[in-house]
Amino acid sequence: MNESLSHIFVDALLINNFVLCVFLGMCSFIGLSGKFSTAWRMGVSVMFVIIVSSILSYGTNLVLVRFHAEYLRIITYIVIIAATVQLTEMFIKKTSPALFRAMGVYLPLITTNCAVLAVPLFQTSRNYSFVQSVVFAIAASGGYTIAIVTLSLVRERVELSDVPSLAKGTALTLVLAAILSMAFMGFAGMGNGG
Amino acid sequence: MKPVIELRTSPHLHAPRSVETIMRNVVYALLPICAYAVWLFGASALALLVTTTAACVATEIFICKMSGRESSVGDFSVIITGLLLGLILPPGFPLWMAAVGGFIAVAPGKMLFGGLGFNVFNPALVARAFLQAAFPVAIMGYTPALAVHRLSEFIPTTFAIPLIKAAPLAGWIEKTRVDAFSGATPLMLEKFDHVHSELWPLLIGQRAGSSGETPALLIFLCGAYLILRRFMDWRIPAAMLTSALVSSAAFYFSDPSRYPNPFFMLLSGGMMLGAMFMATDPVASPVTPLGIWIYGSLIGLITVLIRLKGGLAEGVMYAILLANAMSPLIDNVTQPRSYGARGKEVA
Amino acid sequence: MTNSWQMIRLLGAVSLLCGLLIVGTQVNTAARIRSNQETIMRESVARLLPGIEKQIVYGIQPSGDLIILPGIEVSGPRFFAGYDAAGNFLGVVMEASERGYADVISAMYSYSPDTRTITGFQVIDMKETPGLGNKISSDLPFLENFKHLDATRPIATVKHGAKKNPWEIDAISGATISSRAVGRMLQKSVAEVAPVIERNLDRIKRGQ
Amino acid sequence: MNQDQPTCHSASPEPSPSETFVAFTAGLWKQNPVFVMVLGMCPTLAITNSVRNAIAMGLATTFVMASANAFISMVRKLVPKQVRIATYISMIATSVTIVDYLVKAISIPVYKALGPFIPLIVSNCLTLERAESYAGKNPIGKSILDGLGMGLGFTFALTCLGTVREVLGAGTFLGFPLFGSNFEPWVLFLLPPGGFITLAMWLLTFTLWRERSDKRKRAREAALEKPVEIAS
Amino acid sequence: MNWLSSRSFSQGVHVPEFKDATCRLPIRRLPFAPVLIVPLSQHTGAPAVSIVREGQEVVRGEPIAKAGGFVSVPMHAPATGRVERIALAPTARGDLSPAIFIKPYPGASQEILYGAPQDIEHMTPEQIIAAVQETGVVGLGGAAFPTHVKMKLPEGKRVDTVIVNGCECEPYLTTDHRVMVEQPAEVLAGARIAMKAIGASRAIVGVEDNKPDAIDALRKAAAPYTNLTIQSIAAKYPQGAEKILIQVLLGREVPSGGLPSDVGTAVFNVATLAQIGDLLPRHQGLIERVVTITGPGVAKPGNYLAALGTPLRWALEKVGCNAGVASVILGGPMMGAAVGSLDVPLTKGVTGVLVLTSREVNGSRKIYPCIKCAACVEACPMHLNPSRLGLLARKERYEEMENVFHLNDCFECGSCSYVCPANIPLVQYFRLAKQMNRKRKAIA
Ligand SMILES: Cc1cc2nc3c(=O)[nH]c(=O)nc-3n(C[C@H](O)[C@H](O)[C@H](O)COP(=O)(O)O)c2cc1C
Ligand SMILES: Cc1cc2nc3c(=O)[nH]c(=O)nc-3n(C[C@H](O)[C@H](O)[C@H](O)COP(=O)(O)O)c2cc1C
Ligand SMILES: Cc1cc2nc3c(=O)[nH]c(=O)nc-3n(C[C@H](O)[C@H](O)[C@H](O)COP(=O)(O)O)c2cc1C
Ligand SMILES: Cc1cc2nc3c(=O)[nH]c(=O)nc-3n(C[C@H](O)[C@H](O)[C@H](O)CO)c2cc1C
Ligand code: SF4
Ligand code: SF4
Ligand code: SF4
Ligand code: SF4
Ligand code: FES
Repeated sequence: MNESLSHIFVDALLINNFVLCVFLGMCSFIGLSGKFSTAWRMGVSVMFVIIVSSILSYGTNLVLVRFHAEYLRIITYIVIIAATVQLTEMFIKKTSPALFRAMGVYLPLITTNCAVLAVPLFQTSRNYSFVQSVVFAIAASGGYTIAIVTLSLVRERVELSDVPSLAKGTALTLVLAAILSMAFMGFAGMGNGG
Repeated sequence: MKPVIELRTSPHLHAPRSVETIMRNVVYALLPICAYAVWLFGASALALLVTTTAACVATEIFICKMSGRESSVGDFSVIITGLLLGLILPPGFPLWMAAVGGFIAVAPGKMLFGGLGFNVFNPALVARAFLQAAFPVAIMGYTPALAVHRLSEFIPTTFAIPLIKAAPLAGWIEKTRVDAFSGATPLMLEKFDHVHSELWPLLIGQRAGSSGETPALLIFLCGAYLILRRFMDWRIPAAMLTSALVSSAAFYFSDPSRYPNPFFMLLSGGMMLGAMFMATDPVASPVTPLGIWIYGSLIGLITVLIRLKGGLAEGVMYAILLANAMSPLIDNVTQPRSYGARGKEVA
Repeated sequence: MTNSWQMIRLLGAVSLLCGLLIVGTQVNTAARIRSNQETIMRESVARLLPGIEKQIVYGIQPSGDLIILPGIEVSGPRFFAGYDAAGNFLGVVMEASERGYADVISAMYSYSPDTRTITGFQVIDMKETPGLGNKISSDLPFLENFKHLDATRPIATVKHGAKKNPWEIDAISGATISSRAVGRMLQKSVAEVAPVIERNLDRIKRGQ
Repeated sequence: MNQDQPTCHSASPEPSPSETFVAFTAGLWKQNPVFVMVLGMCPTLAITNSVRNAIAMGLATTFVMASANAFISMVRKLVPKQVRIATYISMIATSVTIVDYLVKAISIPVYKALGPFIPLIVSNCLTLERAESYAGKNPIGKSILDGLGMGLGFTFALTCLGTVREVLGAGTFLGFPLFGSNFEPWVLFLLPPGGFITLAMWLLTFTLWRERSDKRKRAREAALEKPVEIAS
Repeated sequence: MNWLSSRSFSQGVHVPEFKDATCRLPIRRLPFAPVLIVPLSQHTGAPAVSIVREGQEVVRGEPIAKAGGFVSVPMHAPATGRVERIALAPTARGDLSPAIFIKPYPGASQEILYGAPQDIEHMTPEQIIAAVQETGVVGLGGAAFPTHVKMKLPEGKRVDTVIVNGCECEPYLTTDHRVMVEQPAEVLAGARIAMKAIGASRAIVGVEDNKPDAIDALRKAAAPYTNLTIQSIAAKYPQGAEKILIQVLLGREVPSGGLPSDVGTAVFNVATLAQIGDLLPRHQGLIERVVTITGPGVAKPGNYLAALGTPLRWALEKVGCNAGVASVILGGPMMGAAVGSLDVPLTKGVTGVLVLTSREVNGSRKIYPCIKCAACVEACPMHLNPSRLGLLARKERYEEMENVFHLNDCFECGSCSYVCPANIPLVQYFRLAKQMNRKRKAIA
């Protein structure tokens, strides 16, 4: 498909939001959305890693296709992601210890975040061009960030309420996610209606 | 003289208004709309309103009892939820589904968070979003206003048997002898068939739509009552309607042949009911002065985007729910600068 | 130093092992996968062109010329021509896709160049809402539209119950958007491919 | 992996060597990956709108976990600490690639239904978690059993979700209509919010159930303690 | 209503005033009580140190205690009589503190014999400040902060404008109103003394526009002086809070945690200045003050000049209390504290006594959860977010209240509690929170 860039962007950001509509990166979405400060750091880290690894995977895929070694895709993509995470961690540690203290714990978690691996897989299977891939990576990771940050703030507000003890915990978070996901259904069909 | 002295802390004066007063007045303001809805859509609308309200109240009583709390029905807020839920469903909506909606509104929509004041999302809209996703066909079964037998006969879908598909509406609509009714609301006609509607019927509610969303003028007046008595924040409807008007005018003037008249946008669908009674739910809206303006404008803008660019004909509900979700964020970034604060801001 | 050397050796060994396993699997399953895919395609085509015994995959080159493709793995602009046991030309099957309500809908449809009508339609892939949009693959009255859909005029989707002309599609009520998407995809695809077929009709009928 | 990560869903104490059986059953129930450890959420929510897909996804994951655990357990003594994660990930990715091809070879429709979620087993936190905390420390036999147990527990949970969603959302079970053609399906359950809601309901049910059984256990213990007190 | 010319501020609340009962009644003197109780700590700062013995005879106006340090003031005998004992007496806060009990002689002339004229024109600012301390005057606006301390500017600070606070925005109270009407010359004299002590070049008297007679009286008295301005401002609660008044009159904002002197101003209550203007030229001490005694429970409401130390019970008996008294409040209804005992004395900081009957007090209001109606946010003059502060307080997140939501800028004006439809005791929460934070810091 020759999708327009704006359509790719809106689609990955809102209509098919990675978290709320496609169910990617759920563990961190549920596990790390308790606090706003954690959530936005996770969001930023994920955005960074997704964009970098999307670019690297795009290049790698060209090589794999050239040598007809598509069967190595999964393994190379995960290695790229793990390496990106590792290098980012080392880089931040060297350049800004303060930032490392703030972000350090989140970085290793990104390797096992499905959303990160999904971006290169999707861009390959949809035959996106380089620019399309980058736009897709920005939008998809932005959608992840929007979702986790919104949920974290909603959860912080719910912290101040008198939630019955039985409902506290993951179940409540899931109900909030369900309502958010129902609200995101309003974006369905955006850009190709009427 | 040996007075019994009571030790209380300041302030010893209190403004006369209480939560109960506010909520009771909102119920009063909704009653004319309910009555008009029954006149427009008949016995089915009445049955619908009774069912949603009863389901909401029953759920609240049940949950209060289960959790050993004092019943909170006396604060009237659950009655608002019930009436509004009835008003935003199509008049012939199957009653069993409406009852499910009432349960959803109050159980997960409100009591799960701790009851009045603690819910993040508008309970009535949570229920409607649930129903729309669960029963998308039934919730699009609209019937015409002022159908002939409306007061003596129920719309057949009203008494659909639980869990069983409702019978199609076409036969009944033919019987009502309303000319050329296609089973679509003005917004659907505009969006899917590019049929424009007159503004006057929209103003007085003689059109298809959810049972209580159609009489824009009456809704405006009832809202104005609440605004004048200061039971409701005027800034939210003001911001929402202005931003909807401005953004749809921008579309309209970019291509008048393709996009509807901006005033059509204000008067059609649930815009007026949403602006006056649902976006204004204080519980789910921000508290900061700037935040309230942002919140209202955001709802107007998203509504217009969904209506004109999205896959659905109507977007008020989703717009309000999305803005509800954003309201903690809006609140946090618009904390007023406190008197004497030196540039240091709330994180 | 020896330590990292050991590590590299180990990683090398691991990679070799992994590589061997993967390549082994790939080699062993490749044929199976290809035949699976072919079966699916063939079944789809057969459903659209009953009585088909033989099919040829034509690729359309940028110049507008046709070439015969070796198999179904080669993607790009193409169509299938079907013949019965006696080698008589039955019609062509084309692919089309378009954004629907939730995501892209892709479908195949059969087209008869002689009568210039669409004679069948089948959804291959979609994410439309179950119970609403996904009826485009199963709703019998809707599929009835495509038994004889006039393609000489622009194909148009009309509201449910409003079909008056043979080139109109009667939409599914409650799923107008998905129905429209089907109309649009057929219109676009016919407009693109039908002229090419027309030009080469003789050659296709001969099966070359 | 970092030991002090915020969501370290680490498992309860390791089963003792004599109880090999426990390695298998733990994952099925007591340490159920979905209901207890809340791991592997993405496929749990995404691939459960039909029972068939849920089972297929569960089995694919089971295969990956068992084989990855086997590889890892084999090489665990050889791998130095620095490259442990890298080795584990490569081995998991290998298993996943194999499954990817196998599913494609078995059935294209199933492969399509599972979408990108088969390759994504690589980054499923459940897989790596078991690799690190179990297979990296235990002999091969037990590791395979653990992988199988966890995988089947995962399959069980997915099936639970899939059943609710398919029955309510489509009125069918494994494709067989249950209520006749007049049933009004609750489409919501097939849509994304339905995934969240169904999982929330299951978790609430489990919490209730566990609370009840805890209470009963405490009551039983209290009942047992009394005679002891009397005796002393 | 010339709302165009009237200045005011953006938030705050309009509270019913209830001032009609007393605002037109002239100040009357309350007779001496059989025993006057003079606490040694009637002000903010170190307690005074007694310089009399039990049994000693004192003359009205005689110093009976000396200042306990710089932030402290001396006490003077409110009546001629005998020191009965020096012992603990109940205070309005509910605890006990040392006080001098004086039994006035019933037959004494009660003339003030102490003091000698002094020529203020020729005194240096330092001398004036010392003299102000000797008068024992503290802030009569309610805070009872020693006035001479305010006049002594910290190194490097300069004050250009003295603000005279004649707002009296609290409902019921009319003390300052009557002082302005009856003693405008003393108020202005005090203002000029304050200007001289501080080195300010002008003074502005801010009076709310619900006291037109006070404005007239002051304008008339101020006619000869070019550097004294009388500014009428639109009535609104809590305009009298000094930070708000500074903002209204000068457009300056006192930084959080700062003092008025940080923005070149100093604020004095009209009654404070009236006392200085009256006492300083005669070098006498503060022995009485005007107190509004009012409320639905009072038979003869009015403004009474009461000797400091008059027990509350006696004062109430003199003005007559209706049956059904339910609550007695020292100060106004918005900020004043209910007292637990009628044996507490009237002190320098008491602006009014408000007696409420069970009708006002009972029908105690049901507390609902916060419905986020934003009424409190609209009301808070300090632009805080009482709604959020209240929610945080319920969850005992006191530190966050202070660090993120500016708890310490709250001056407990009560506007938020007043408007809250859910009847949440917000101010009470905030007091508790501040207390807990102080305790936590003290431990750390
Ligand atoms: C949850 C939900 C899912 C929907 N899914 C589809 C869909 O898959 N396809 C479609 O055409 N319309 C879908 N719609 C409805 C459309 O938005 C639109 O209202 C409908 O196409 C109008 O059709 P009608 O004019 O025939 O009633 C959905 C609506 C909702 C609320
Ligand atoms: C510890 C402390 C020190 C103060 N120091 C000064 C000062 O140096 N100069 C001054 O003008 N006011 C000073 N003040 C007085 C305050 O500015 C303010 O007038 C006093 O707290 C009473 O104000 P209120 O009645 O509005 O609460 C001080 C107050 C306190 C509590
Ligand atoms: C909420 C609030 C309201 C106040 N209202 C008045 C008032 O109406 N009149 C007044 O003189 N002081 C009022 N004050 C006290 C002033 O802030 C300030 O302390 C006083 O004017 C200083 O003068 P003083 O030290 O001479 O009393 C109020 C304080 C607060 C916190
Ligand atoms: C102006 C106003 C509007 C309201 N709108 C709604 C509404 O749209 N939906 C609803 O469930 N409750 C509404 N309520 C009632 C109440 O706030 C609601 O039940 C709370 O969300 C429950 O915590 C409204 C109340 C007021 C005062
Ligand atoms: S490691 Fe990451 S993906 Fe795994 S459970 Fe924790 S947050 Fe979820
Ligand atoms: S592998 Fe599992 S147990 Fe170990 S640190 Fe990571 S999440 Fe915790
Ligand atoms: S009491 Fe504090 S928070 Fe409440 S209005 Fe007054 S200053 Fe604001
Ligand atoms: S006034 Fe009361 S109910 Fe309203 S927002 Fe403030 S605290 Fe909440
Ligand atoms: S399964 Fe854990 S992030 Fe997707």
